[in-house]
Amino acid sequence: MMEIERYEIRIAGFGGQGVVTIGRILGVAFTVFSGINSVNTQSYGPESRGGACRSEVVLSHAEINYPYVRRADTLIALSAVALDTYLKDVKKGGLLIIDPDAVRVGKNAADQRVVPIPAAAIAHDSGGVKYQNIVVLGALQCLIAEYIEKTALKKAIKATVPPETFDTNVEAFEKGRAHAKAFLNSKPEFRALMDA
Amino acid sequence: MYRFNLNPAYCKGCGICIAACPKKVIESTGRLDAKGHILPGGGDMSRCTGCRLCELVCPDFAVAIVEDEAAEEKNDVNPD
Amino acid sequence: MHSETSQNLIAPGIHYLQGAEACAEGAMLAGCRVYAGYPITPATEIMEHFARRLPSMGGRTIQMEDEIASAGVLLGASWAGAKAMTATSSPGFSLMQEVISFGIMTETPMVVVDVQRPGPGQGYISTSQEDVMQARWGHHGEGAIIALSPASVQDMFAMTIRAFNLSERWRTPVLVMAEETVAHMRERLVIPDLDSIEIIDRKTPQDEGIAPQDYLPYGHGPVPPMAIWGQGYDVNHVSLVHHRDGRITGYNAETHFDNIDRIRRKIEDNVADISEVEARFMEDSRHFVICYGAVSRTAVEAVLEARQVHGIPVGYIRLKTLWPFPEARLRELVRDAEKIFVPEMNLGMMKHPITEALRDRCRMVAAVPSLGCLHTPEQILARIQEEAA
Amino acid sequence: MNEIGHPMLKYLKTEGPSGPRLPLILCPGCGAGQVLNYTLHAVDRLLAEDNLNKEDVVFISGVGCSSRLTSHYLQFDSGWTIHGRSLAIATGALLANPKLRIIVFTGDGDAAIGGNHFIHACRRNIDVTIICVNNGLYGMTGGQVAPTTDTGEKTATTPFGNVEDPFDLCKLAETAGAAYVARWSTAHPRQTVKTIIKGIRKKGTAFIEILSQCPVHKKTAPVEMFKALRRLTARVKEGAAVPDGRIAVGEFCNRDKPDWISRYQDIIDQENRHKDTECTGSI
Repeated sequence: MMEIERYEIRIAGFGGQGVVTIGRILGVAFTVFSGINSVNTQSYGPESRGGACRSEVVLSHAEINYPYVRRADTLIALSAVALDTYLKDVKKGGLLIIDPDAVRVGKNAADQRVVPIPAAAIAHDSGGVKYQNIVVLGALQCLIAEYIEKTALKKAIKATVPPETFDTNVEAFEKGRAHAKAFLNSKPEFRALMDA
Repeated sequence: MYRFNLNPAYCKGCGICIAACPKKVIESTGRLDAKGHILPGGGDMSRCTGCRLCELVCPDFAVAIVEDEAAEEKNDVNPD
Repeated sequence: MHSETSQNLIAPGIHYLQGAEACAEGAMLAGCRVYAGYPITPATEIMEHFARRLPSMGGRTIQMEDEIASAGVLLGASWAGAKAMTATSSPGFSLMQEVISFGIMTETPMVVVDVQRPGPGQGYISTSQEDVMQARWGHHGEGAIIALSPASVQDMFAMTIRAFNLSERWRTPVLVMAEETVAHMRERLVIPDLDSIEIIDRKTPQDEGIAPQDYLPYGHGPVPPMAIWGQGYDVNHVSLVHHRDGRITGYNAETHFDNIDRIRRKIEDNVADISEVEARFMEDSRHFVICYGAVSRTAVEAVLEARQVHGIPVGYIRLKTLWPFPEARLRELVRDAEKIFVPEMNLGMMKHPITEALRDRCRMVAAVPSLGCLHTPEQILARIQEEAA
Repeated sequence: MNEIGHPMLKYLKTEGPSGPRLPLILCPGCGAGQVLNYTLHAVDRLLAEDNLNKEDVVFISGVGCSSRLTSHYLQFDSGWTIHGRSLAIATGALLANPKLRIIVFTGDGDAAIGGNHFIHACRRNIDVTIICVNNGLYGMTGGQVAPTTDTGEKTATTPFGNVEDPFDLCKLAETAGAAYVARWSTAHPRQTVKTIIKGIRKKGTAFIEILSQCPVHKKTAPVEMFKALRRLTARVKEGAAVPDGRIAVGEFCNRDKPDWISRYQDIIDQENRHKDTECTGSI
């Protein structure tokens, strides 16, 4: 795995889209199952129950002092509001994962590498829309595979979700990965950018 | 025979024991003590039945009804 | 020590927990078996964790009708022999002051966690350090208080244990002045071998070989042994000024002074034992950042950048204990300085005792305020550059 | 001093290393002292007749004249605590040690500052015996209006008469869920002792209101007030109302219902049977 000085992931969407859950799963995957420090913070109170919802994971092999995102390496935007609010904080060349059914990007994201993952639609066809966050998580793992192995994420999913839903979660996770992989294969220039 | 024992250090002279006594045995001494209280005393204790209601109603744990064996013996010898 | 319920305590190893959860786990490990609370954002997660976990240790969690009652439960529980705690956030902390004052006077071991949010009034539900003065001066009357300031999930765990140990050792309420930041964040928590964690229990008259007829509830030394209800010591807990034997009549000025001065001095005379200060980058530093709590995380980044990128000789001092205030230790650390920066999530509160301690040792003490959110490293760095570059 | 004193002195600390603790701090003829006397008589009977350990008996009070009963002279474990908060503190003690048999002395002032705690203690049916000394005013602070003061009554803070209606504390306790509710007055000594015995034996919240006299602030001789309490009260009988203008005394409610500790014990037992690893909070 690549040495991480500091890597910042922000996930934003509506309350109920599982934004908080995937932040937590990422934290567990990195820290408990990959030995990489992480700090996970999240929105709370009324906003996390229906309004705009946000979750952050900061990663580093070193101690993490400042716990919040300063310039996001990755933004997962699952709502138009989320994109409007947080796009300005994404690094130039940063990764932007969106659900294209909910979020439109144009010139505003010209500096980012945009990966459209129709997570809700994919989830709808497998376990149900509530697994859209896990679809996104699978896609993210594929896109940042140099930082985190899929086995670590699967272990974190197992440790976090209700046992009876584990198989469905893994299915959603794999579908997300497959979709991201297909996207990368269809965009060789993107792949090259990732590798660089 | 019973004796009405009063602890003057605790008694505040409220008179509730006098009011409560069913046989009207306890009466006021009518004299002020050093703290300004008028203390109660046992009157005709031969009428006391030992019901101990005075002990029970006393707010200051100052009253005790004591079974007085000596007094009873004396009564036996000289009953009047 | 943990034999009865140790299988239910948190397991040694690496965990990934919220600060709130780490706090509750630390408390249970320290022996806390009674939790009482009233929901309030952003402290509620602590109570929810207790509610899930305490029954498996044979303990009890109760949601009371308000914060006064919640803190009140701690008094009764403590006197009946349990280690007990509550957690709240700032508005609730205001309500608890009555009980905290009472706890100081009756020398009752109890732990209160304040997950601070901004005020005054309802303020907001975000993060804050605006209760640090209320921690010391919020209760009516004299006395002293112990207040700890955690900066990480690991601290939330370890400092909660320490809070219980201090409260048992010194027979006094201990405050954990957390912030929303540390209570809500999730990060690595390393649990060592449980037997390696020191757990302190209060001294009882039985421990000291004192028989019930010889027992003075407020005597036998600066920290009186504490009789537990139900053990035949007929102890009366009283917050009216009292003699060492607990008698409340026969009031006089000498007794009053003896009573209250001992309660203050048992804490203030032991600052060196109680209050912890962390210092880094002290060599050849001309300026210092003095901070506490979550702000330390930002401050250390600012200090690193000031030193490494801008070549400004700034030292870093973190108050891990806010009260009793470690004045002597600060004066040891700062002999001669130019400028001192005090970043706080308030408009400058701990700046005051810091200034009082160091006014003859530096040219300036500057507040670096932030309200409702953690400073960014840039904010603190900008202030340092402005004054010290 | 006479060598044979009051029989309840065995439960009182008359002296301590720093000096004498009796007489009681209360004014002459105060009903609160009587209530302590009745309560100690009741406890005396329970210690003799029931399987009750003296070490387990704990007295708790708040602040006010009635709360002075739980002071340095009790030869029991006790806590003289915060105004209105005694029931919260009693709750804490039970949570720590459910074996304790807690008696809480309150006054009518506790129904104001501690009204909420009172309601919720009854609702939870915590296993305590609450003995409320109701003299219809605030005595300790000098005779101000209380939540139990009659409408129209003049007090130090209602110099033109009280414009508020008083609480019926027994109805409040019953509605809130207490297992046992009764009212007597200081002029009903034997009935009060019997009722306190019943209350302490009762599992759950027992609320016993005792109408009491404040001779000082009512500016009336103790004896007159003591006699009036007989005159002004009437015993409740099944199916019959008390005469107009009289205050009902007697037992209002006696029901069996699980207390807080019993219900919570089921959860503790269940959690220890399963040793549920799902919520060890490890991740």
